[in-house]
Amino acid sequence: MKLLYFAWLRERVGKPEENVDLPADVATVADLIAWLKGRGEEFEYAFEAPELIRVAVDRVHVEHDTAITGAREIAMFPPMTGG
Amino acid sequence: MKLLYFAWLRERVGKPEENVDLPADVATVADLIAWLKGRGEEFEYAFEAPELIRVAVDRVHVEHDTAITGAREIAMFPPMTGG
Amino acid sequence: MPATIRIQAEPFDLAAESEKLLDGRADIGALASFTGYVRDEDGRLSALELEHYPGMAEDEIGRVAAKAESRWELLGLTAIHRYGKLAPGDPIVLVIAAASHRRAAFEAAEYMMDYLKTRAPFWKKEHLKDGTTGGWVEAKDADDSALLRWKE
Amino acid sequence: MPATIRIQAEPFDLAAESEKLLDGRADIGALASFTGYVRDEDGRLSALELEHYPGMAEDEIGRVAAKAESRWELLGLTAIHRYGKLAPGDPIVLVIAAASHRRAAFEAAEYMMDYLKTRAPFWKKEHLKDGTTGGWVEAKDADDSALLRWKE
Repeated sequence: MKLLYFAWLRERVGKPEENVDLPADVATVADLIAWLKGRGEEFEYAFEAPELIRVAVDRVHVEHDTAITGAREIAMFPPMTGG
Repeated sequence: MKLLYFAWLRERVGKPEENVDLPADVATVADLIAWLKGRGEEFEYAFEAPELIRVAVDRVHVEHDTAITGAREIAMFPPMTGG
Repeated sequence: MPATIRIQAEPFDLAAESEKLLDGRADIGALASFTGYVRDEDGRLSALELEHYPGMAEDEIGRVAAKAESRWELLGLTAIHRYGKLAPGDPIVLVIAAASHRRAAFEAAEYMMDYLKTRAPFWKKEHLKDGTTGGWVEAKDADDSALLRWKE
Repeated sequence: MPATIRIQAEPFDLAAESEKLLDGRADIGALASFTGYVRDEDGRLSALELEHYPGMAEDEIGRVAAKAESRWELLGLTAIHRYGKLAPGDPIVLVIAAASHRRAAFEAAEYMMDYLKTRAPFWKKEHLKDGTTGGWVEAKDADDSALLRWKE
């Protein structure tokens, strides 16, 4: 599964994207964030406030309780500040 | 005193402007309209529905109960349709 | 900055008027504009004739602009209204409002248009394609009720 | 008519984009536009860097545009958002809405901007004149609450 990070989340994680193999019990966005937090200091720092993190599954905004089964691309980022 | 007429009021009255000497008892816009109605058929027709007539005294919108004493220019017209 | 108010027969240039307001400034974050055009009324209309009260039109739009400027923190305001005989598709009226933030710019532009419609001394006469005069455009209740939004 | 949505590094041209929407039509009576610019933040800012999610930005703005088109009777809709490093005074975003009447044009343009601010995947990083990075611009509560206006 392809993961993308943007803005300060990208800076904290230290890379714009990566491919990961998720454990079978990672079923929702919230599960994914919890799993990512256990992958090292930079991830712990990046995801220290999960409620701030916005998520898009296959380029569509979703909530943290959304299932990610079958997703190809999951993007994580801070609240948008466009316009 | 200078009177100006616009749009269909001008067409009905048959002229864009005129100078008039008002009787002393014509004190308000409503008095003026009542006096004008007595000046002939075209004026009776033009002012047949006084509530439709908008009035500006010296280029400022006023209500029908506004005093016209000392006015130099009184313009009468239908509701505006600019923009 | 004083508002720019013009009553003219000639067309106006949205880009040029916007540039005049911006003028290299970097405190303007938002520019809202409105342009009104002559509609052909499903093909019926050949021309729209705009009559105005030359002595008063600019004054009255200036009064409306002053109210907008006292109500919102504007960094620029332009209102241009044309008169004369216009063809379908021709621009009639332009309003541009500049501000730091978008809400003030949008609201001021909409306020200007709502008041222009009902307070500026302009009247529209329709000329139809069949050669007849379609008569004077009647004021719309919707335009009067649009003003309610701005009453405090 | 499908909405025009573009994500680009280059500047945009308000006059040219307006002309494209008008395209000689005489059913359009109202064109509302909004342009957002980089503010210099009282002289502190040297540049604003706009990061975006290339795969999603156009899709998401397209979804917002589709909602606007289903809500108002529009005769044209354009939204252009820039990315990259922009200087104070540079234009960032353009929205144009065309309709028969002014209310639909104004509301659709304002709706587009409110949703662009909070839904389009763009992030702003400040670069300051003193050579430091001012950090990422934080999302504003005011932008979230602006959306309440559009809830039915």
